[in-house]
Amino acid sequence: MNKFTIPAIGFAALALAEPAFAQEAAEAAAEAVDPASVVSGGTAYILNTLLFMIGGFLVMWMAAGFAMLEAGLVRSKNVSMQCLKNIGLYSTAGIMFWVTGYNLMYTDVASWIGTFGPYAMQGVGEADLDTGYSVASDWFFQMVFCATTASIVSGTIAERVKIWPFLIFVVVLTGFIYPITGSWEWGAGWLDQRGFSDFAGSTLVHSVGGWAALAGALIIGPRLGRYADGKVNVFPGSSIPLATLGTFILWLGWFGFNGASQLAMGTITDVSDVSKIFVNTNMAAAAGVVVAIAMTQLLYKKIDITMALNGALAGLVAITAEPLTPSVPMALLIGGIGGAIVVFAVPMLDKLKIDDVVGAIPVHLLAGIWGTMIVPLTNSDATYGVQALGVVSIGAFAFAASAVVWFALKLTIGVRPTEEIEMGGMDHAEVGVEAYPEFARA
Amino acid sequence: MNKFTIPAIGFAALALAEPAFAQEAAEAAAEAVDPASVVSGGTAYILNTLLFMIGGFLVMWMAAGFAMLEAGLVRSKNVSMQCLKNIGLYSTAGIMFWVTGYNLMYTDVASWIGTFGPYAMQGVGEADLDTGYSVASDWFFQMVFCATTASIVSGTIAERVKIWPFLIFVVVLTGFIYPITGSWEWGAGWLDQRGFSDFAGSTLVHSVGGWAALAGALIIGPRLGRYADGKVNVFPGSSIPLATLGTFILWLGWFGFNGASQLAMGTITDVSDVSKIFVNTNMAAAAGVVVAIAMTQLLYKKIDITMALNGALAGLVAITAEPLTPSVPMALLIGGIGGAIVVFAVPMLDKLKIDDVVGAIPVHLLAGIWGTMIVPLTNSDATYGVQALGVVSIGAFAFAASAVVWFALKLTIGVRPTEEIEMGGMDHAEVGVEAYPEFARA
Amino acid sequence: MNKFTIPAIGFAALALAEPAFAQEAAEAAAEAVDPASVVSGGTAYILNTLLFMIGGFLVMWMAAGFAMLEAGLVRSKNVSMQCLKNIGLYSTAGIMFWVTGYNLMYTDVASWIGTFGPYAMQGVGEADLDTGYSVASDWFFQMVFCATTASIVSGTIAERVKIWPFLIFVVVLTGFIYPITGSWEWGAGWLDQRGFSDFAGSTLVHSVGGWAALAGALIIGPRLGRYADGKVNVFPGSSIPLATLGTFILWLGWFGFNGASQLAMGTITDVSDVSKIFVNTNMAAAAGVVVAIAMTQLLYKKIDITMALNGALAGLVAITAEPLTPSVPMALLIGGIGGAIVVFAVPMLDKLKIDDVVGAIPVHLLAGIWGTMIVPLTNSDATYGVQALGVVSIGAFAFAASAVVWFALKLTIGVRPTEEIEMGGMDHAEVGVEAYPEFARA
Amino acid sequence: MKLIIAIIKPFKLDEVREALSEVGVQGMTAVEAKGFGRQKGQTEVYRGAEYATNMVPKIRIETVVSDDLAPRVVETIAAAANTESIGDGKIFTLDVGAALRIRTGETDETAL
Amino acid sequence: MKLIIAIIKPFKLDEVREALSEVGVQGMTAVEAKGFGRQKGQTEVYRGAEYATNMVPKIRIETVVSDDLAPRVVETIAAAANTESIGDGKIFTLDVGAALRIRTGETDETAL
Amino acid sequence: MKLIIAIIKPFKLDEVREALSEVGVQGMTAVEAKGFGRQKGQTEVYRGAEYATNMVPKIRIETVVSDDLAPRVVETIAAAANTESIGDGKIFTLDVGAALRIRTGETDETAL
Ligand SMILES: Nc1ncnc2c1ncn2[C@@H]1O[C@H](COP(=O)(O)OP(=O)(O)O)[C@@H](O)[C@H]1O
Ligand SMILES: Nc1ncnc2c1ncn2[C@@H]1O[C@H](COP(=O)(O)OP(=O)(O)O)[C@@H](O)[C@H]1O
Ligand SMILES: Nc1ncnc2c1ncn2[C@@H]1O[C@H](COP(=O)(O)OP(=O)(O)O)[C@@H](O)[C@H]1O
Repeated sequence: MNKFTIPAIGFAALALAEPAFAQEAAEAAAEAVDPASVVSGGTAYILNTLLFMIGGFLVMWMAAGFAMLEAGLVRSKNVSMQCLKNIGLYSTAGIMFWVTGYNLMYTDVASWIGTFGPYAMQGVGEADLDTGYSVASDWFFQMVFCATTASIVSGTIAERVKIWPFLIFVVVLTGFIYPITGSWEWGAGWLDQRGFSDFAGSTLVHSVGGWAALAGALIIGPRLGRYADGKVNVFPGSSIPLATLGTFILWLGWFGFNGASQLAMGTITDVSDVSKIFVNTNMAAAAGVVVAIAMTQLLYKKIDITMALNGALAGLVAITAEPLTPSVPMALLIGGIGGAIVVFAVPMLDKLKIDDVVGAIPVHLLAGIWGTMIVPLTNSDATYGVQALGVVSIGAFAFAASAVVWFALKLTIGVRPTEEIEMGGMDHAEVGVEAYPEFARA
Repeated sequence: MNKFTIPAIGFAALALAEPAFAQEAAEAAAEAVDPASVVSGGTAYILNTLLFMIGGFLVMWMAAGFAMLEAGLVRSKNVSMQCLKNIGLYSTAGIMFWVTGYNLMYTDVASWIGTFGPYAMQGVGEADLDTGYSVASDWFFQMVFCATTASIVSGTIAERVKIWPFLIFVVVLTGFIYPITGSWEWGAGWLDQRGFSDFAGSTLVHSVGGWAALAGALIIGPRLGRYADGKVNVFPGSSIPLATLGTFILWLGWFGFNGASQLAMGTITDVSDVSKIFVNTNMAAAAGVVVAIAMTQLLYKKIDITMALNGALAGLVAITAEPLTPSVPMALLIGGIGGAIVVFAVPMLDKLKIDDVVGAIPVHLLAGIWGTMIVPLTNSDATYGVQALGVVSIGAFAFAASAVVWFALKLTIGVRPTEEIEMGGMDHAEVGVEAYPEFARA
Repeated sequence: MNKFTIPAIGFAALALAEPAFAQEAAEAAAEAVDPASVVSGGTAYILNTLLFMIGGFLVMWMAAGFAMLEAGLVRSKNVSMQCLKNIGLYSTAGIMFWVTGYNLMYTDVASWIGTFGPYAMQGVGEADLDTGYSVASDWFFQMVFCATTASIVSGTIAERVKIWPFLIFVVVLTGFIYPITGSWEWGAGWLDQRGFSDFAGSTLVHSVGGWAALAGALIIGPRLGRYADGKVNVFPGSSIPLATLGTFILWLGWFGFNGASQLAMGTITDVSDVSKIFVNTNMAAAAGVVVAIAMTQLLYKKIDITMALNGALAGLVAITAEPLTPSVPMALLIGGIGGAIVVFAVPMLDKLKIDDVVGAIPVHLLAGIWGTMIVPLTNSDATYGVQALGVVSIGAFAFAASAVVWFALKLTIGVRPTEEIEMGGMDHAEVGVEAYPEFARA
Repeated sequence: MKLIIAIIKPFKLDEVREALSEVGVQGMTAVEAKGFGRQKGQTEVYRGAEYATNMVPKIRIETVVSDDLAPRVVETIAAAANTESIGDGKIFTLDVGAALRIRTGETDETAL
Repeated sequence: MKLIIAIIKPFKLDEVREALSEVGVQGMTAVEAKGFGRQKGQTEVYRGAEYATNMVPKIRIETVVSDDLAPRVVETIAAAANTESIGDGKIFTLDVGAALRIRTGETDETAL
Repeated sequence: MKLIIAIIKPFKLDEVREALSEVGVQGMTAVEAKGFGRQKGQTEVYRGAEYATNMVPKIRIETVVSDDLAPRVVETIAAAANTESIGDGKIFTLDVGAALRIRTGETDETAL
């Protein structure tokens, strides 16, 4: 032990003493690998990589969270389909992010787009010391973020989209749309150069998913009979405990989502900041729940559990743009307002006849915008102007690109099943396997 | 940062080379002063913090475990409510532990209580080197323990308590009752000074939750018709697979609960002890299951899965007071007797007309007492007398304080819904959302 | 790499630069603990142990995955029983692996078997520096692998085996059969000396479980009415969302299963390889899903979600024999063919009147053989001949030994319930607790 | 013989069943049902949207009894199922031409 | 009084219920059912094995009405439930001897 | 026409359905039910407390057939549903006044 040379970590520690933003990771880590201290560099490399791996498997787990949340909120005649879409989209996203996604997003990004082609994964025993972490671990971590974006879409447009057009949309979203907007910021593209700040992706991940979902909802239209003869017809979800389980899974996964977005834990400062991010993330979610509970009680005299679940997620999405700099009261405020957004926006969407089965638009799009716009309140490196620029530019591209794809699908292979099939449920027509074959429907 | 005196942590490394008990953590880390090495100190700091974060998210996950276990063991007409209570209590606990909990439990504890007021969370890039870990990670880890205590209560008094009185109780439990008794031991208060030993909280967490649940069960009374005309009426749980899932989630979370209670992994000794804790924790749970299976077979000629699930949890609670020092056979014994306690205590409670919906009193209170009292068998630092003192004093306070709150709620806003509402189910009356709206009831 | 100065790490890095097999861990790690660098040695020890603990709890979580997958794929009248079997087998495996398993598999393995008797777990504060990791963490990690083998069996022979014969079989499988075949390879026995290569256990874990399941299926026979009057009668699973959840849990756990089988993360090389393993593991599963989706669409015009779920697992099993050396395209190929195997093999088994309730034989046995046989394609250290030798020798022993046990059980206490009990469901007869007592069956 | 169909509130099933056994009814069959009548179901709010649950959960029981027992049975059900609140339900009586016990082949009254 | 039993397609329940209210039917009871008739159910494939779902989900509704209202009711249901596609279902009419409203003790027509 | 109501053991449904098709029954409707009769249900233990499951799961099938076919149908069901063990169930026959096929408007015998 005593053989050990002091400067190394102290130095690395200082090097990362300021919050590291995605695009800074490379440089930051590079500094960390101070030639003066290979060992500490080695340890830092290992710990940074470990952070990506732990964060990565936690975010991967969120795919199960979306699956359960959605399986619980759709009607039982579409539950098998929803499960199929979720495991299908996660698989598709993983492949597409390798085929084109990662390079478009991160490799030699020329201001607004990276390089085309599959990612050359590291070989056995290879380690790129300049990065300060294993590139494979980074790839894995970025891939699960990409998959999250696709998961968001499946919920909004559930119960009325055929499997193939859905999967094709996922191919384009995860292989092109998400990586392109991602490159603008995390790929160190033009938005990053303007100083846009989105720590873990309120805009880059959640809003992009939300915009894609909104475009889909508008172009595909509501479920049959949802807004029949002027009134909103309610289609209650088939299993509240599954929806609750899904929400808890997502909450758990979010510690990886936000925490590992610190991108390094090889210094005292970094690991301390990751801890702080855990706290703020949890606080924002808690506030989202409490606000949603209080508001539904006041507005409707009953507490709608599905709103409380959405409230947790809205709080999480809201804090995602900046989970590090807020104090605890600020985190509560940011998350709480996220919860309020859900309670107001869900019925509002119904008024607009936008049929969002699981509330993904309020949760991911609206709370994502809120979270991104409020960053400057706690992080002086960000400005409202640039935040707005990011929200608008990314939103415009994500929405437009998604709309084009949905339209193309609508005009070609068609997106919706026949009315009869939709009435009978997609499980029957496309999966051939009922979700609960033995249970009588009341 | 600049105050960073190298010596500090390296010594912590050595200081923590002996098994660290909860209450010792502070001093241990404090003593830490070896003019030897920073880097190992830095690495130790990172690893200790990482342990808290991993342990923390695993214990957070237990909130989902309680939610699923309880959702599976209540009748379907109360499942949405149970889900709501569980996400509500976890959120409330997180906020209250910041508002008052942490400081009452850990800050300048004057023998039986700490300081009043919100906890000042660490700022960006801040790191308190004297502790040897990030205080935010410690706060997070302690918070999820606090939430666990509240989760225990919701199960026992399920199906007959309105949402608001329940949440108010949770506010008091997590903001005051749990932190106060906690301060006596983990806050280095009077019990700790007497040498009480409760490694991960068989008494401080599980029994306290169990006492609060028992007070509630007695004051609130059983569910309508549960003990009608002299005989015990059975209300079978609505979903065994959900109850099973919840139990597996809790089992998984317990590796964080007990393992990370080692409070350090920055030395070879600490990490080795954490590993040993994993093994003993798993062994105790396994023994609890096997004993419950064998006993229900012998007593009832059938194997009641719900008893097997409770058996696993009882084994886990029993080993929690001392998961490190027992040998494997001892761990099996401690956990196995935990399982036996459940099989005997569950029907006993029915005889006493104490209606414990999920068996939380046998599992958390009784097995918690058993685990605490048996510590001296494997840990010579503990004495039966002091263990008894701790069990009794903490039990007395937790029970009395809880009883006061339940009474106050009963006399003011009232705790139970009307008979008609209870018959019809809380989901209908207070949540407004059925858990399984589409499924016919047989 | 070679630029890498500090001897200690560099040395370890090289030592583990090639895929590490169980038996090599000791030496490898020993080298890692180069006296020239206590610190890096200490840190490496901690990180290696941490890898085992994280991997261990992730694989433990797979027990819940199997429980949910199976609970979802059996009929509701047997769901409680399936839950009971799964928590019972995990508990039994944990105890038996201590009683005899670990020593038979790893202690002084004399070519084809180790030493008999319980494992002497490390004491408090003990650490064996020669291994380079805490032996308790290794024990825990190996134990959950053993339990996985038993989980595989429960699925195939579900709905028609009494609880006690099943648990007795698990005792023999986890206490003797699995450890003995395991000793041949991971215990550094004769197969290892021949150069057999099975990184994380496609053969040692999955095929062995599959062989045990096949022996059971053949000797026990199909469920009543499954193949009545010449045609295959379909018994759809009771809950697709539970089956989906189970699959996602298994997928998550597999990162621990394959990743931690690198057995070390104390060097830059090791941790980088673990990252690469994460990527390949995910890719193989994704390919398995996509292939199963495409094939069922083509063959049956509908996409059978249960095949997609099996496809994911088959992809995971296939890559398990060698998750490190394949390039991404190779991982996709290996996993994709795994998915194809499932789609073809499931109906094939029906033709052979082999009743495999959850598809464990195609997934674990056949995909396991495929994965093992294809290792030489990406890993030049392996040869097709020796791979075949391993597959056949281990298969022969596992199948024969399992068959003997099943026969013995059949002739003594009997394995199946009466026809009437089987018709009425095992929950009723042996558990006494219905899984969904409130829900009407359609 | 008469077929007596009664629609009752779900939580009344046990009481009705016990009451019927006491007056000597040998068997009955119950089915989960939903109904509407005077009692119209309530309006709920789900995710901010109001909706009416038009039909209320009920249990539909039917029992075939001998002509002479029929009146007693109707009274008994009426007494046991009555909560004096809306939605208590209805009892209908129909003629049954023949009855058969599958197990034994016994017919009519002896089959009940 | 007549007992009118109708087997209809599940998604037609609301329309039928509303139509019945309009013609003055005071109450009805619905039950989840499965049936077969001309419409035979389809063959599905589960894990590679074909199987026929012989019975199709239906809703069975019953309502007791006065003799004079009965024809209207039958027409109304027939009109509301008709989709001109196979599986639309059947309507059966039976005589009812007596009716009783549990809550009030009112009998026959007044009980409906 | 006759309405034939049969309460049978759940696992006998398929056999009964096939048997009925063979004797020319064109359609039938089945409902999930619970019943009690001679077969009383068993006592279970849940978490250490004994309880009686008073009612046993059954399937209630009904089919309307022409008067002349009715006896065959009753025999057929009785034969197919018989397990010679308690709980096999009952078959009841009632008169049907009218029948209508919703899709076509065909009535009575032609509607079956
Ligand atoms: N004419 C009817 N035909 C069939 N079922 C009816 C009829 N009227 C009422 N019911 C059933 O009886 C239940 C209770 O009737 P309702 O009128 O609501 O209460 P009450 O009988 O106390 O006035 C209804 O929900 C419905 O299931
Ligand atoms: N004779 C019958 N007795 C009882 N129910 C019948 C009878 N015939 C048909 N049904 C019910 O009506 C439903 C529709 O009948 P079906 O013959 O399939 O369509 P359609 O009436 O349009 O020809 C069947 O699924 C069954 O539930
Ligand atoms: N009088 C009755 N009215 C209506 N249903 C009856 C009657 N008697 C029996 N059942 C139904 O038939 C089922 C079987 O009758 P049970 O007496 O148990 O067997 P068994 O007919 O072999 O004596 C009962 O569970 C119940 O559903």
